[in-house]
Amino acid sequence: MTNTAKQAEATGTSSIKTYRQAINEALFQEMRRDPTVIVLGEEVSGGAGTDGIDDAYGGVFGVTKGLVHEFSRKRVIDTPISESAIIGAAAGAACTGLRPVAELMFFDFIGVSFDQIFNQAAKFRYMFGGKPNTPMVIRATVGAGWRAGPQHSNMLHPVVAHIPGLKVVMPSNAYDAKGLMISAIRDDDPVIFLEYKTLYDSKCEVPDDLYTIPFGEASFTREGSDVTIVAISGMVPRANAVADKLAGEGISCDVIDPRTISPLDVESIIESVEVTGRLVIVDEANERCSLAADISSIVAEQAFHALRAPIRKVTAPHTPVPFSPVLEDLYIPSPERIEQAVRDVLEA
Amino acid sequence: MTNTAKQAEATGTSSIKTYRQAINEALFQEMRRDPTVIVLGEEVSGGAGTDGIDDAYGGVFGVTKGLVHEFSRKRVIDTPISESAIIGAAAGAACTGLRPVAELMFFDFIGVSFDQIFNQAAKFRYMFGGKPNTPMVIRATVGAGWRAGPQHSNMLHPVVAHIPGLKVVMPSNAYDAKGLMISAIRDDDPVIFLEYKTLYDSKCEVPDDLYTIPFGEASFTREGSDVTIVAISGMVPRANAVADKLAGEGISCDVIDPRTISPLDVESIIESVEVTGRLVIVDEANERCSLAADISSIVAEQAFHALRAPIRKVTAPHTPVPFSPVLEDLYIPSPERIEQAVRDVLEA
Amino acid sequence: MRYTPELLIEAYRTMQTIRLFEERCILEFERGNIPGFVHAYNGQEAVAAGVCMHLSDRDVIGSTHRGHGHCIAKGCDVIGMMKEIMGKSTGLCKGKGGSMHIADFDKGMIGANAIVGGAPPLCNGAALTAKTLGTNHVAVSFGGDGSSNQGTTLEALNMAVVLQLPHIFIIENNGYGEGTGADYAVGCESLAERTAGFGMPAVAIDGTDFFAVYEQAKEYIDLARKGGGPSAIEAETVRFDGHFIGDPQLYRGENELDDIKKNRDCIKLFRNRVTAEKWLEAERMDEIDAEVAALIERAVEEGMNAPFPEPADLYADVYKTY
Amino acid sequence: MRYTPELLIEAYRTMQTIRLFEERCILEFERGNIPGFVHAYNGQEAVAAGVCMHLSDRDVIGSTHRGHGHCIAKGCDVIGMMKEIMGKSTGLCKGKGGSMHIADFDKGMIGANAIVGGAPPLCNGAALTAKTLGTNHVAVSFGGDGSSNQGTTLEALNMAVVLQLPHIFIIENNGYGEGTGADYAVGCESLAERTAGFGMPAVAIDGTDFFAVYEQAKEYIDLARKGGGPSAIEAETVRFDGHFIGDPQLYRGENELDDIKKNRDCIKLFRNRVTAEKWLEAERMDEIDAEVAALIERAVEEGMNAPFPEPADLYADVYKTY
Ligand SMILES: Cc1ncc(C[n+]2csc(CCOP(=O)(O)OP(=O)(O)O)c2C)c(N)n1
Ligand SMILES: Cc1ncc(C[n+]2csc(CCOP(=O)(O)OP(=O)(O)O)c2C)c(N)n1
Ligand SMILES: [Mg+2]
Ligand SMILES: [Mg+2]
Repeated sequence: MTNTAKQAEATGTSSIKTYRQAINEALFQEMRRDPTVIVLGEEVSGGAGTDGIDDAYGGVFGVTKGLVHEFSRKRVIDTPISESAIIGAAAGAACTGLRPVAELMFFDFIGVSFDQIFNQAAKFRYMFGGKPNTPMVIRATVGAGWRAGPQHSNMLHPVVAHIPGLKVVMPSNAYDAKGLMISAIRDDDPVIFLEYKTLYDSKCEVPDDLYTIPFGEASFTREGSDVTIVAISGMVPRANAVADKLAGEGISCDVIDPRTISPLDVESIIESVEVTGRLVIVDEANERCSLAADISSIVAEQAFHALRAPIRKVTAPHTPVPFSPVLEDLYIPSPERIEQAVRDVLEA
Repeated sequence: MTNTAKQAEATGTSSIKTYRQAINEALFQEMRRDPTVIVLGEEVSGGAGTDGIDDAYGGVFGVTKGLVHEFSRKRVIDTPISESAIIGAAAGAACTGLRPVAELMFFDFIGVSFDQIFNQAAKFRYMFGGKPNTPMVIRATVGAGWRAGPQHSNMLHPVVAHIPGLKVVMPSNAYDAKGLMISAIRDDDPVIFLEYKTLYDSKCEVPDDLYTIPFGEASFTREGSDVTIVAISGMVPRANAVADKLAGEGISCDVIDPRTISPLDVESIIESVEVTGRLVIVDEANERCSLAADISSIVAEQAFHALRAPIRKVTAPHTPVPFSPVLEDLYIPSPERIEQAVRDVLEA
Repeated sequence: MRYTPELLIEAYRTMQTIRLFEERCILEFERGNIPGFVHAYNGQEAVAAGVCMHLSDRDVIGSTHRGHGHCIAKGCDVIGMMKEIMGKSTGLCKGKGGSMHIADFDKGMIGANAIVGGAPPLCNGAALTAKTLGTNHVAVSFGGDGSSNQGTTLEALNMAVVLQLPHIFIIENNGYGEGTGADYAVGCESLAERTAGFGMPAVAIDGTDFFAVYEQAKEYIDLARKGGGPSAIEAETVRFDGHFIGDPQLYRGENELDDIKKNRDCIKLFRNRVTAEKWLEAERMDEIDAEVAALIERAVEEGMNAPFPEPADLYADVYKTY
Repeated sequence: MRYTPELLIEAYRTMQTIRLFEERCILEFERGNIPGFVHAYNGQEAVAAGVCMHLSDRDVIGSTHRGHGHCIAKGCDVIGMMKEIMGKSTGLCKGKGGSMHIADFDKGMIGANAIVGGAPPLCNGAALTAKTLGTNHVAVSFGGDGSSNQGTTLEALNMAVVLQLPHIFIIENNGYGEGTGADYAVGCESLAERTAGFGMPAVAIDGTDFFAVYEQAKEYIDLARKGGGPSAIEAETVRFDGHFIGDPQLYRGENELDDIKKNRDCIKLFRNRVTAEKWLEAERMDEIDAEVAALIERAVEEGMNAPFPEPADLYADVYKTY
């Protein structure tokens, strides 16, 4: 379904908002609506136990700014630097009656909290025979481009998309971010909500009211019939730019943003490939055992006879994220590499 | 290269050994050869601080049995239940002069040690400009079939194969286990060495001497020309059994055991598929963002024109590992499912 | 403290149910009726019983790989437990969890946990629910001496203090983590003191003495209900069986098992005390023994007769919706 | 203790190098010459200097996101550091690491660490190397008040005691983890006491007093060299800049920064003491200031002129062989 179609669903006023503001607004509105929603993590307010002001950060990227003033420290909880304890607290609270939104700050910090994510929260429903709901959201920022170096710039979404029991949401614009966050909070399973760092200031028209975007429904951000491009998170704007450029040459692309990668809207991708016969997948994660590989393998299995050229993946190389800006810029799939891949599949 | 070819390399005597014994022998022989090799982990000896005997366990699967008697507690180090500290100690020791073999017991415990694996050890060489070697091995057991329930039965190798800087080794038989362990210990990068639980008692002829098996060289455990089967770890014996059965019907299969999944011997797989045009991948890991998807996507890209049928993946479903034996047996790819997949690709 | 006969009978019944349940698990395991990997709680009954008697179904506990005793003390149905441990579809977790993953949310039992140190962070969460919703419920996490060295446990201690959560940490020090002595793996002299260092009340007690456990647990649970925050009890206790059923226990000293079974059997000690004090008659306890034995017998029988899951169950309950 | 002029000059030079290096980083960051995410160490110089003066290149340190001071004190080349921080190919890590990931293995500096609590487990490993090979080298990990609540740090403390590793844990308590007060995030009264609870000697000292740091570090490092095992120092100190360069520091109290800069400047305090005691002349220190300023100037100049990595470097050094 296109964004235009989705936007029609939301009634009432709207205005231009950043990705950051959209998520912030979703949190405000859901916390107002439902008193069991809480926010916890490091610096979600900031300033606890200091002589300065409350809300000194409002999240290190400012996404939770202002919440503490309306909802107090009872529901906006700064924590020690103890990620296992943060995720564990969220999971334990979720299965006993709250709807916590836990912030992991940088998703790279799953390293010190992964057990509570994949072995605990993700498995509760299954291993306990279907009884508990675990309605929790883990928010974290992903991606390179911020010159934050090897330990703060990874994507890592393939790691969590691999895990049964988790849902994984990766909005690429402010509109989707708000609707998906509201869905995530209302979902009864653990949801990993990944925010792409360099999108925080990107803007678009966002309804002022509450609205939800269902999981597992891709959005077609461009429509065309020559090539299908599936792009993830921060790669969507890049894919759109390439599609727009190629449109000038008469090459028309479907650009598909899955929006949630678990569940994944396989149907939309297959439908598109049935028409175009050509697929390029753009994802910033490292290439091995990746989401790009996953989508490629699904399409190659389910749309085998429609494929007119080998599928091309445009991903990060099999290297850590380098610090030096010149290398970091090469690490992230560039518009040039995406364009080349599109041309390759057209020529093959 | 086939096992027969490799075996020719080792000279001297050999005898029938179990997978467990083969790894144990590799540890003994390498520790004798190189005084910087140490073993650490929970219960690698067992009995520390008790009134009973040393070596009370020798590893919970008995793989490190006897080492403490020859090498003493100085080099065979029982630790507290602190997996981050275990892996961290191994990584810190590795980059300062030792060659530690750390046992993580069940690979499911990466959840409480993942940062030290993926964000520390794996990245040292790259982020520190190529200077340090980090020659460490992390041993752990993987796989279902042991009725150990949802938190002790996962594979999880796709998670580490995704990470640049790690090497991932998954032997499927005693011969490979010994040679690969020796290579792993001598390797100057962090190596994840994954032992398949229900293979510990499997046996074959294993040289008594030291020998190495290079990383990134697949083994063809069966040779044929109709279908290529790539099988991982504990799935290799199952794939072999299916190949043997089908041979009776005149269907001949290449069965490829990559032995190391990072690096991966892409060349051997492609070569085989160029001949057979048909590929079945058998891996017990969950299906999403998996190694099976990875191999499928690589082959679909590099051997596109050779493929005569859609690639079939035979994996675990997108569920945790259930405890109940009847369900667990359905969870693991069965010979029946493998056989069906082979027939499917032949018919497509 | 005054102990009513009702309370004593309840305590005795709980402990004896755990004891006979575990002894029977060992037998059924040896007979091949229980698959997998089972860690028996016998020897430690006074801890689970003494703590959980203060808790309602709305209070929450989180447990360990050695969780049967905590489940029984918290009121889980022993027949449902036995079915679960046998992998049957009518088990408490539909056979999906097994011995190391029994939970019963209706009883406030949010899970055994096969990951050492898994429960303390989760119980902080349950305590956070109680605090946020303004109930006076509490959370109790059980963990062993071995688990006390796991980073997740240690983080959870500090977090509980910082957020002043109604969470009581029970450290069952049975002297071993698998085959490693607590004296070796715990670097400090006293786990209670190390825990107190995090900024919460913490004491060590004799965990084989039901009355010591009961009284200390009451004090700390009451404190937590009144908003007094977290606390910890190190209960010094003994494990009668191996780390897992089938463990050859080579790490035990000579006569160690005989000695602890003779001198540190919490149920014997309980019987001695209540008969010496004339609080209960031996006959009354013998009656309970018979009732419990019958219950366990029925659990095994129903367990054996219960159906295994259907193939389609493999795919059920991964998500609520997907 | 007797302090030779040579030692005092070395101490002063180290501290002043760190101070001017950080002040210049702040400037170059604002000018856009340093990309990313930089955490300045100014204010805490006495800790790095007082500890590292006891260490040789064969002793190992592990550091934090706020690592420049530790690097300089351990002898890393400041020009190589500045190039690294600017992302240049001739930087200490070829521009791959940046400010949060500087290492120099030849100097025994095994890495800044952008993961809070990353270093303590690693330094256990370095200490294990020393112990296993029977050298008398030691390992020192630096960590902040915030990092003391991370499970990895807490696990490492216990492991160090259990294995009796020559590892000195330095806890730099600058009162903040990002914008959260240590008084809030650390649940106990005293980090030194909490740490001592793990079974190692641990004390709190004034971390703005070079001499207090130097003397306490000497005691514990000597102890470790002699096989006395691990220990910990909580150094109470102050951070002069924000959590990161550019931080608006809204969590600071009124006049807080003025106050600490006036009264708790470790370099001022050092100068005051050594001139009052007549151990060094002010002129000698002024000379050093000039030398250091020239060095920093040169570092920036060379840094600016150094080349960026080549595209092919992206793929280099992931593995030794693959
Ligand atoms: C994270 C993790 N590490 C290791 C194990 C393996 N393991 C299971 S129980 C156990 C010992 C636990 O000791 P303790 O906490 O004292 O509990 P006890 O068995 O004595 O009840 C170990 C090491 C595990 N399950 N999880
Ligand atoms: C595991 C992890 N969690 C959170 C962060 C984000 N972070 C970076 S520095 C910091 C504060 C650290 O405080 P402290 O240890 O006191 O060191 P200081 O900054 O005061 O030097 C935080 C929360 C991180 N880098 N790693
Ligand atoms: Mg124990
Ligand atoms: Mg600090």
